[in-house]
Amino acid sequence: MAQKVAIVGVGQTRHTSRRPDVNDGELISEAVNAALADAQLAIKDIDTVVSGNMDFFEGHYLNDAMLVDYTGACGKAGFKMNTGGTVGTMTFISGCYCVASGLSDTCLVIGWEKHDEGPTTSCISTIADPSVDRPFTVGALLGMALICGEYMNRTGCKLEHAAMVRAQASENAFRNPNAHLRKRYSVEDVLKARIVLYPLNLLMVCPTSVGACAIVLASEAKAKKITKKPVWVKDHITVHGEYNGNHYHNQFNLPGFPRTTTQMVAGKKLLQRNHITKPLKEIQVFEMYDPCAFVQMSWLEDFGICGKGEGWKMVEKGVTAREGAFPVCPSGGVLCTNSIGDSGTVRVAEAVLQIRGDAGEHQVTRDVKTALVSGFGGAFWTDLLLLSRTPD
Amino acid sequence: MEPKADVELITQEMLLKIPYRWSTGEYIGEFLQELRDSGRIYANKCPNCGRFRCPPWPVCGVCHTRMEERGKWVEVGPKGTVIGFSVVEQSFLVPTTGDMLEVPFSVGIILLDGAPVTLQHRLQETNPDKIKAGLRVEAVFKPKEQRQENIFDILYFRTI
Amino acid sequence: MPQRVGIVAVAQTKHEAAKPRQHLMELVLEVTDKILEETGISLIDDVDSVVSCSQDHWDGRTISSMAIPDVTGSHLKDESKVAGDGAYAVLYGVMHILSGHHDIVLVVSHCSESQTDARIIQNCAIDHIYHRMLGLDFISCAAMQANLYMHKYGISREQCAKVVVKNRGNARSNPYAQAPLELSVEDVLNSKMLASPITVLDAKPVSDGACAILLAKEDRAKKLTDKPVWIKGVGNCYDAHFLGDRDLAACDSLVSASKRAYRMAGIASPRKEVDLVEMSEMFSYQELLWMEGLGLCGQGEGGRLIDSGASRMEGDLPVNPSGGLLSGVPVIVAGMSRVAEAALQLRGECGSHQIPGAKIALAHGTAGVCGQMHCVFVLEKGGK
Amino acid sequence: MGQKITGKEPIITPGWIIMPYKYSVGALASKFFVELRDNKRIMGVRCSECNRVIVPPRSVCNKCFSKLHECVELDSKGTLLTYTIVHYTPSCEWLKPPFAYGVIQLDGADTGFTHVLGEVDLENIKIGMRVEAVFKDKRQGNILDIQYFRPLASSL
Repeated sequence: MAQKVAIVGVGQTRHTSRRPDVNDGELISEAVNAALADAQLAIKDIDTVVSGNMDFFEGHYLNDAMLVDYTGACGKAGFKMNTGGTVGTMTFISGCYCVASGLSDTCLVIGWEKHDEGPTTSCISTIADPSVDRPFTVGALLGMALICGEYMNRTGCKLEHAAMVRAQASENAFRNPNAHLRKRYSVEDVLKARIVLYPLNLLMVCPTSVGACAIVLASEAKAKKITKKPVWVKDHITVHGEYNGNHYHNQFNLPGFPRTTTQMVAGKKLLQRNHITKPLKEIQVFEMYDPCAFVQMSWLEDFGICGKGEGWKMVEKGVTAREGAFPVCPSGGVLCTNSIGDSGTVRVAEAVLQIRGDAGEHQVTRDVKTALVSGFGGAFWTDLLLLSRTPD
Repeated sequence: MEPKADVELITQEMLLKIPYRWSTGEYIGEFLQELRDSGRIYANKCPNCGRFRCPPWPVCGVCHTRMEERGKWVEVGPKGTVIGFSVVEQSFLVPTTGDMLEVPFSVGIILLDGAPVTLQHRLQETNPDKIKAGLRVEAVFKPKEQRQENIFDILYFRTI
Repeated sequence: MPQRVGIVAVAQTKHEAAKPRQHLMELVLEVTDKILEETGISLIDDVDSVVSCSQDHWDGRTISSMAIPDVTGSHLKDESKVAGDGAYAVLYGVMHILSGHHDIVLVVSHCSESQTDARIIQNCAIDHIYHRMLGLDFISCAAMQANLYMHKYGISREQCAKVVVKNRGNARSNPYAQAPLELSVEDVLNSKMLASPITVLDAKPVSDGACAILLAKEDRAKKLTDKPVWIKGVGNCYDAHFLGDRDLAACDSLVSASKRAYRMAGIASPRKEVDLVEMSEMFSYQELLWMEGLGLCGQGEGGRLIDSGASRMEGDLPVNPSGGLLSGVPVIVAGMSRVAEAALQLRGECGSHQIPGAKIALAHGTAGVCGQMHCVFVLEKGGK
Repeated sequence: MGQKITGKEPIITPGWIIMPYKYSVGALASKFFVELRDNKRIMGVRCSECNRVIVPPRSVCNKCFSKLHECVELDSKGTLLTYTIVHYTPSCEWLKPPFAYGVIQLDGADTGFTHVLGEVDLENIKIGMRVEAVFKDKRQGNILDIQYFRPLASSL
């Protein structure tokens, strides 16, 4: 049946708000070279190149074809994924399919975004149907603001808890040289920030960053020749959903229709089929795609990591801190670094570093054997991946 | 990696401007036509799972059943209850016009009277302290002669 | 050995110059409805994953697949979008099954070219640092490729025009084709010049439409249909982007892509083994050049091939019996509809454009300027 | 699908996508544009691995993936590899049909350079003809600082 898939190299650029010194292709090639160096491979050893980002952010159509000089894809197989916020994890998953299907032995996965070149919020606003809800769509933040209000109403979570999440993320990002926003903030600092979309303030939402991340995947046979420290893709699940831009039905408890999120479905299925009954024990780190400070708490519940209404309590008790019992986003997460096309890919790369013990200053204190990674995007869609130090 | 001080770094500005004529199709199109002609808001129901959609939709997004056809659409609103909202304080470029958004701009998810269905639309009230889940609101239409078969034939929802 | 991947059902809209009455999701609904009708499956219960191909610039919508999850029954399941061309969505669907992750995959594609302006969108696919300001688009770039190819190998405009006459003529028996026409070589030569040597009739017309294909793992496919079509081989490849970096009179990436597909399919001499070709020729010269890239004639022999009549419906290697892209198929949908047409041939369901006895077919998709990336499928007739 | 409302005009939402972009060209392309603007010089880059001179210059070789930085000044003369005469209005406003594009191999370069042809009798453009770059008087540091390529007097 399916080939096992190993991650044999990861590489990312540092993330920042602007990179006027490089064009988008050059940004990509920095990450590609870093990943190849990590895997101790040359571009000739790669047979497939898959890349992903969102077209309007930089205004390019078919940019995978346009940037082949820099991705190294010239003469190789490959294609581009294009699924919104999930594109980073989805591109990684597509690389997994390339290897698992037996069609590729080695696959280079590239996620990237150069948000300093285009009007990000305007681009995201065009996800909405042009005839129905586009006039009311304000980037990705509006949906975030709506579900954050819902979470507070439902569980008693307060603004302070979101501020705790952000303050903790800033501590982690401070230790991560590749993170974008590395300034440390106290809970009070976060609460004082300017409101962007009520109830969210500037520090509670993700920034727009410039960066790229590349990952080298290999089949089992190849991986064993390439590296002594492969990280294995144990399982992955994609749960997208109906178009809900104009109604957000699934995010609210409506009369007769209880709230059903993609996180709930993805978490339940993935944990169940991998026989994980005590996720807080069996998983040692969670690199979650957390585009705003509330969702880290809300989605810990939805993914089934903790019980309903317990997400914000975990944060309050420090469980999710880097040195806590269940570290979430020790990299600083999307809250501190968000170049959308690589936000998901970076989550995978960071989880790999944690499993290998190569995360340096932001290495968690627990020994990481199994890591959970999530991607988020589109109409509240979810990708969820389980990575492991061992293949079985 | 850092740009050297002695190198002039060039940037090139380009304005992308693409025209579109988006088809609204049978369902959304008739919904917009009703807004213009009768000032009525319609929703339709999934005969299988009972979910409603506003605007009416051809297929249920949850169970992939054909939703009810034109003759069976139900009128919803114009009154409703806010269940979620946000007030946009930071302006951004509106991609469909190229202009900056006038802020504050208030958006609500409105549970419309008549069916368990929500519609996302603009709220007249822009003070976040005066909006909360549970607030009763009502659609305000443009004068009939100014309506253009688009979603802004409803100007906004005002607090009752 | 992994199980083979089978095509269980295919569906297309009639391709039209404009479809102003249908929302993009209604275009896709039309084809998913046909799949359901033919197979009796439930999208919600039976389909494991949905792969789509559409494009943000054409649709005027970031995450263009946002338009269609409802009509493809994607709620709470694996749904993803591949960029480029529909052929890559089919490829990705095949991977879903070969990897053992999924058993039944729905692939769909849609595009409405008529709702916007192709020149602007294609210009966005041109390198932004040195070339975009020059206003280049796929027609002007292709015209330069055509000129070089024709100059290098002495291919005449008449030979290119014969491709148009053949394909538009073939389209007369294809109910899905947009613009069947009975033409003469002179009609093509005398039609309005777009960019020399390409005239209006040498180019693919503006088109709207959608396509869907249901893929299944071997054992499931056999249960779902008596006439499965097996995906025997697939290959794809990128070429360089800058026109000046490439040998425009060759198509290196198509050569690599087709070799990979033949190797996987165990095809040693494609010219003998392949019964028909459905390819993505955006312009008439491309059918000749792509035939060379596919290894179905020698380098520079595309002109002689069309002269020989071999690629006609009654020839020994019919090319585009459906009428091809020149008869009107939307970009993005193009490669997927080639797979669909090839599958219909192998199922013997092409009616009056059926190639009798077809057992092995090639389907080809391409994306990018002057065929920068290609994806080739070898399909095999299955069943009793 | 659509037949039920046949007879009525379809309801269309007209609109735009309008977005401003600001592209960083990177250090190597910056050098190319600065040389073009200030000195009317066309720069290529050498890949010593492949022994090729690439123009317009990119910082990565698409054949061997080496990092490239060795700039080479090229002649502004070259040979026309291919061309087309365009009879429709393209996406940019400054080009009025009919006009011609060409791919030019500059002397000393191993790749082609795509640009507009000017001061040329459209009927008499030929593959293989010799051409030279004509620079704009007011140059701004972009590819349009080359106004076009025109035939060399000797090739007419």
